[in-house]
Amino acid sequence: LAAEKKTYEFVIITHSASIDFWVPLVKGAQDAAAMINAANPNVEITVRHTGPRLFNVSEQRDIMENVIEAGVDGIITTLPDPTAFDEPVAQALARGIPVIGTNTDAGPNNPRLAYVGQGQIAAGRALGRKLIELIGTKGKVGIGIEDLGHTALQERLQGLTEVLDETDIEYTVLVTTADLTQGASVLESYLIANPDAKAIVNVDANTQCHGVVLRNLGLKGKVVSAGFDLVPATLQNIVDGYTAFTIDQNPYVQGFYPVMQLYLYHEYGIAPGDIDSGVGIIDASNVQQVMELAQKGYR
Amino acid sequence: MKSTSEKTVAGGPAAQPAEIPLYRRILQRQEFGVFLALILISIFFSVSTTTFLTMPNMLNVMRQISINGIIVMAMTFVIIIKDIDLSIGSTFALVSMLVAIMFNTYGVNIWLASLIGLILGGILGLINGVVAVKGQLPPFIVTLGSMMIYRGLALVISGGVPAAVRLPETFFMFTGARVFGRIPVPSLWFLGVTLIAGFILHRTSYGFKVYAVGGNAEAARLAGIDVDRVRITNFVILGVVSGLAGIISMSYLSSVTPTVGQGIEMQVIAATVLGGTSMLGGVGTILGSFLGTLVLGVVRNGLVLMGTSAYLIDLITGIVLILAVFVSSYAHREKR
Amino acid sequence: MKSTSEKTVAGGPAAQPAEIPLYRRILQRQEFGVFLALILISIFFSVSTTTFLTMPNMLNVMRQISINGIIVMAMTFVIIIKDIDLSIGSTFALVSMLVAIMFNTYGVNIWLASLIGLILGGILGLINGVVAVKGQLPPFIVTLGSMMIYRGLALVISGGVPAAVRLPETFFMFTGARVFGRIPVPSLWFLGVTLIAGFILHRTSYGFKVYAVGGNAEAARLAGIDVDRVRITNFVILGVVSGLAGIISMSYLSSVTPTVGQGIEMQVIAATVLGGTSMLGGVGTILGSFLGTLVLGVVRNGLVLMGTSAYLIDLITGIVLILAVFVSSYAHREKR
Amino acid sequence: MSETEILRYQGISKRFGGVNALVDVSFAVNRGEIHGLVGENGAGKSTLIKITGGIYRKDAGQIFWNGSPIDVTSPIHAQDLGISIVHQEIPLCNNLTIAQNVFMGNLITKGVTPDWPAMEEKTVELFRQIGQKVNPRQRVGELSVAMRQLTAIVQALRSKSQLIIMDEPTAALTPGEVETLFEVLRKLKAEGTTIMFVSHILSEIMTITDRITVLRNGRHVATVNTEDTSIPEIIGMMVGDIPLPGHKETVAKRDDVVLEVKNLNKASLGLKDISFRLYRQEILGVAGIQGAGRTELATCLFGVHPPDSGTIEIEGKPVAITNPRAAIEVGLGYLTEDRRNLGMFSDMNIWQNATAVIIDQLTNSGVLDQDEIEQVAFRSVKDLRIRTSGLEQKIRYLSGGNQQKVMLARWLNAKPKILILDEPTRGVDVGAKAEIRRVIQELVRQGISVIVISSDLEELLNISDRVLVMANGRIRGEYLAHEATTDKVMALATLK
Ligand SMILES: Nc1ncnc2c1ncn2[C@@H]1O[C@H](COP(=O)(O)OP(=O)(O)OP(=O)(O)O)[C@@H](O)[C@H]1O
Ligand SMILES: Nc1ncnc2c1ncn2[C@@H]1O[C@H](COP(=O)(O)OP(=O)(O)OP(=O)(O)O)[C@@H](O)[C@H]1O
Ligand SMILES: [Mg+2]
Ligand SMILES: [Mg+2]
Repeated sequence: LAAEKKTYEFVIITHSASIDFWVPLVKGAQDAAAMINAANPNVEITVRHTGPRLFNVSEQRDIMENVIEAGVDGIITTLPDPTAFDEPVAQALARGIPVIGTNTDAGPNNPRLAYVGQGQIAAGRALGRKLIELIGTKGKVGIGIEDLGHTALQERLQGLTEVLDETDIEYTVLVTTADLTQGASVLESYLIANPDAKAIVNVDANTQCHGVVLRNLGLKGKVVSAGFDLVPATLQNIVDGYTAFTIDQNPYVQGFYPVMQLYLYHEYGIAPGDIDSGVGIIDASNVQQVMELAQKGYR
Repeated sequence: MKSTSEKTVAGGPAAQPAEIPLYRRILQRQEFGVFLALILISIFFSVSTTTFLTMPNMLNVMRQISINGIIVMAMTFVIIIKDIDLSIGSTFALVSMLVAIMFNTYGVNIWLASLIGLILGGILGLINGVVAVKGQLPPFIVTLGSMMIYRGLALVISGGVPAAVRLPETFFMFTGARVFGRIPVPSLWFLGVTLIAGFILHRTSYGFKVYAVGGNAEAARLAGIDVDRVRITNFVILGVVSGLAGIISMSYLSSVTPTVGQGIEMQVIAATVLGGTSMLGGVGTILGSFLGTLVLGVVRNGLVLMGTSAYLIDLITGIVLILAVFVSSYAHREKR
Repeated sequence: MKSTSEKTVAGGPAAQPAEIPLYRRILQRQEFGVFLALILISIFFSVSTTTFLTMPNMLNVMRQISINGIIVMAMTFVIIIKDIDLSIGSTFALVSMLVAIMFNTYGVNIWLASLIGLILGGILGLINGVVAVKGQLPPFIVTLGSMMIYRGLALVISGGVPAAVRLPETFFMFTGARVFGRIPVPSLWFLGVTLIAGFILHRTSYGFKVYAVGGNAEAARLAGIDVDRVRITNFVILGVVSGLAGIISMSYLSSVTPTVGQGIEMQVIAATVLGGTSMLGGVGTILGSFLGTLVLGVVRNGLVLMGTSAYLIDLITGIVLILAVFVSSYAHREKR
Repeated sequence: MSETEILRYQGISKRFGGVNALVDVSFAVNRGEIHGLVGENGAGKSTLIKITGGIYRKDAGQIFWNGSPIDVTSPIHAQDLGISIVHQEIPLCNNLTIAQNVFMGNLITKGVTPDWPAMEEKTVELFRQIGQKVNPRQRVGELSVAMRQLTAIVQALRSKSQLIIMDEPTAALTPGEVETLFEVLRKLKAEGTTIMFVSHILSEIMTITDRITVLRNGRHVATVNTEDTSIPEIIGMMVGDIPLPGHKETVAKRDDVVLEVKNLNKASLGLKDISFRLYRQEILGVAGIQGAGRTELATCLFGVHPPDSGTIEIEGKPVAITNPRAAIEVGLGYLTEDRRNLGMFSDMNIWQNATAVIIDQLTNSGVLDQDEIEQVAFRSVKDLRIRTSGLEQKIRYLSGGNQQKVMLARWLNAKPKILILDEPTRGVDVGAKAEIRRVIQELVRQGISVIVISSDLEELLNISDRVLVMANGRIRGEYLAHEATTDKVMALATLK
């Protein structure tokens, strides 16, 4: 006689649910659930994704509380504030709901069981080192950031500038906003004002507007473009030779492992542990392969 | 003009309402519509989820709406008078950032820091008011500008980095904690501010002047009301209250980011207008604003409880918002 | 109707100086203030940077303001009539997303897809208009709701994923490219839309009705003007134009994200109001809106050229915005 | 400076752009007198009053208040000095009740809380003094123009000022109300209050005032004792020549019914069982006291508030009029009595206001035909002698009477088959009244039929071929004009 099926409902909470970045993360989580469901006929895991549409700590906390109130079996959440999520995470754990941090981690006092993701500062450093390989240790660089004060982006910026500060590179931080049109305008203005600039970089998905900027100003091949995240336009820019490389933190992994960990925690009481999702660098050498995977939702 | 007879009857002031039965008085109230919308939405969520109508969830809702709700109360005054303030989210951030820095970095006593924060909120509101009113400039543009300025200041003083704040226990008790069987203190603040706002708007000469200026500023001026002063005072109150909300939020979250409060102006204005306050001036009540805040809070809460997809939440919220304002204004439409 | 002066004597003895000199006519124009602000800001940037006053930069500024500028023109109509539309950014996103998907996924001819996109824009505007006008609901709330709904739809149809769009060369030529010595095509669209809008607002009976309804809707109704129809038409025009801006932006950027155009409503409204259009209705010109758009664009461009710290840009933009509206309205202040 | 003078104007001048509204005006108002201020439309009366009230600043000159020079800086300042003003434009808060408006600047409070019952009681009492019963809790937005005017008057009476200035307070009132108002003014005078009074109805001026000041083109012409002068003499000082009352001849075709209304009812407006006919080229007067429902009848016919039941036939064909546009299409026109709220586009200029109804006809496929518009507007300005600095002048900068003429021009330009004029001569000066009368007769000769609603009963009887009398939302009877007298009409109008 087959035992009664155990059903688990896991919820992913991200801090800006409407952006495309989370697509592979959610896919990773769902794939993990499907694999487990297939492998173990006694369990049925469902995963869903929620969160504030735009970055908003207090709204994300409200949502987390609501999810806890709804009585789910596990929470996978980004923690984009050093302390704001300490209380609700503790509250969830007290209610027997395991919580795994993903993508963006909170301060050291947060009681989440584990964190799966990239160190943002490390990722920023990686961008900086790769950039120096391409442009040397002198010259001007424009750095775009969508939103000042956004924890993860601010940390990437910190890592990047730490590396650049060790060189003679002069950099300018530019706020591009999340709107592509405006982002392109700002970078264009920067390049016009600094015709000797060697590179433009973005610490976020706005990297995708670099192609337009360089094409527009006829600077293809003269100014290096680099940045973060895998979005179709950025990959296309790498293929077309506008953008040199982009850094990826393997969001698929950031969704996949937490689901596995929650499953193992529930079924076998195995305590989750931190996992580094790595720093993936995508450039002309591997872009084709990545594009194929991105098509399928893995990257 | 319902009937000519009603108009010409010399109404002894108390004579009229006494004859109208209670249920009709409720039906005729301007807030009935938004109340109806609230009831309908609540019934829907009670049926479609098991958790909506539980005490812990209700308390959660009250907590979640309290930060915005506190600001809604003061925004009601500002909108009745036909002004607008887009800078509230930035005031919220700047005040809480400043309090956090005073407390964290300079070791200022948290009560004193909070008091300074409230005064700062008032000054930020005063600047809005004086520039818009005395400069005779459109408040929309002025406060859009100050929204950027105040936010910029919050970024500058914080260096773009969030501040974690571990507050003394007593202060936390009075601002961020839960008391008596898990009642969240922020919701008590919200109720308190609501009652005070209701008293000021509906029971004092100041509230009367707000309605008069909102109805016809020129007439109010000719009748001897200091129009500029009332408008500026409104902005100051809104600034103080936004700062208060910021401090409570800081206490509750134990942290401040320089981006905190971004976009709340739209939610606050939406709640106010949904509650029946007209952007054309002269019309609105605190009870309506309270109910409008509740409607928005319940929708947000209920949709998450139902497990609605993140992509659909906004879509559905939008639909519900329009339906709610429809029910709300249709129930109180004058028939001719 | 330039020279009515000779014929005014009929009114009686209050005859005016027959010929007003040109420079006084310019000084008296409502747009003089914002023009002055533009000149002052431009002089400042010309002096403080070497790159501001160069042809490539000027062309860039024109390109950068063109997307918002196109929408500003239609927003002017909507604000003159005392309405507001917050959903333009979402319409922008939904239309361009739909066109991209039709073209990318379903292989629809890009011209046909764009036409369908414009029609969709019109329909989205029509929905706003009908719900707000026929439902007698506040446009602020209705379009706040539809802003969420349309954005939600853009998210749903895209699955949250951006689309890279490689457009056929001819289409790109007409929308995103640069022609004749690097003049960006979007800026030609902007100029074209400006001229058409100016013609409609200032030279046709439709424009006349917009002013009449904005000035006094009740009087307009009594004068036989179909108030509802004019208001709804305004929303439809704004929807079409927002869609057009979305398509041009898509073509220019070769990509669409579901989040594109977020927040442009504030910039568009700011440019309109800065240009002298009053949110109290009945007042505003296309020339003013054009200049208002330029002011905002020049400020954004110039601050980056100056290498202003990112932390200060918003702060300074806010200050400049307030100063600009001050200069703009002070230069044209009625003296009592 | 004499002890008897409460207020003295010395060399007051005021310019608006190119217009000299006041030039070197000097005269004095004596304590305890009722001082009439007269002059053509645009002569500068309201401007002088607004300067006194601190709304406008004078360009030159000096005002002496109780012998000392003052500079009134704001309405609050004026109030503090003891000057209260009933303005021509009746500024009230439509969202508030009558009592709230009356006590607006000066609430009676208990602690911080306004004492509404006390204020409502006082409001009822104040209205009783001017012979009106009111519900003090009624919102002002729901009131007729006449009731709004009375509210503004009560607001001024409340404050027990030394000087009360009234800018055309009677323009919206019916004769009975005017009479009660005058009784109140006489009583105030007996108590020592000084009153300055503006009116275009010179018989009122002759009845109520002690002295009269005449302004002309912004200049002071004379200040005379009322008993030493006469209406023709005042007119002479105002306009220079005395307009002849136009000779009236009836051209009405009594066998040709243009408009027939049968059993019309509209509960929400209080209209009950209205039936009447209008003949081609007839001038049909509608008389009644304030609140009789005349304006309601007009708005109902014009589709502003379509009737509940009853039929309307135009030239024998039944028509369904559901909105004003439909009314205009079947050949109706309606000049509102409430030009400020329902008539003017304040921020638009003369030509725009004068052509609003026919704007679609003044285009070439949608594009405005500026030449033709200019011609039409120019003709209006000339025919009605509208005093303006140009067709591009914003209407809100015209004097009250000239605004009224532009409103009239709008409907004359529309050339409807049937024109309903609600208080067409409200606020216009003697000369212009005659002019408007002439224009109406001219229209009728051209084949148009006219319904005139006017509270100036004498004028109504003079101008009309036939008069309907309304009371309480019903038609109580009708007279041919030559059979009617003021007394007969009033008897019907006040029938219970
Ligand atoms: N704010 C203003 N701007 C420009 N011109 C004005 C303004 N106010 C009044 N005027 C002009 O000043 C002149 C005097 O106007 P005023 O209103 O004082 O006349 P009035 O004697 O009260 O006329 P009426 O009997 O029609 O009310 C008119 O020519 C008018 O057009
Ligand atoms: N519900 C309402 N809201 C606003 N205004 C109203 C309303 N009902 C009627 N009015 C206005 O009130 C006026 C009618 O008032 P009233 O009952 O005194 O009519 P009337 O007999 O024409 O008065 P009069 O004899 O003084 O002209 C009109 O101007 C009409 O537009
Ligand atoms: Mg006047
Ligand atoms: Mg009337």
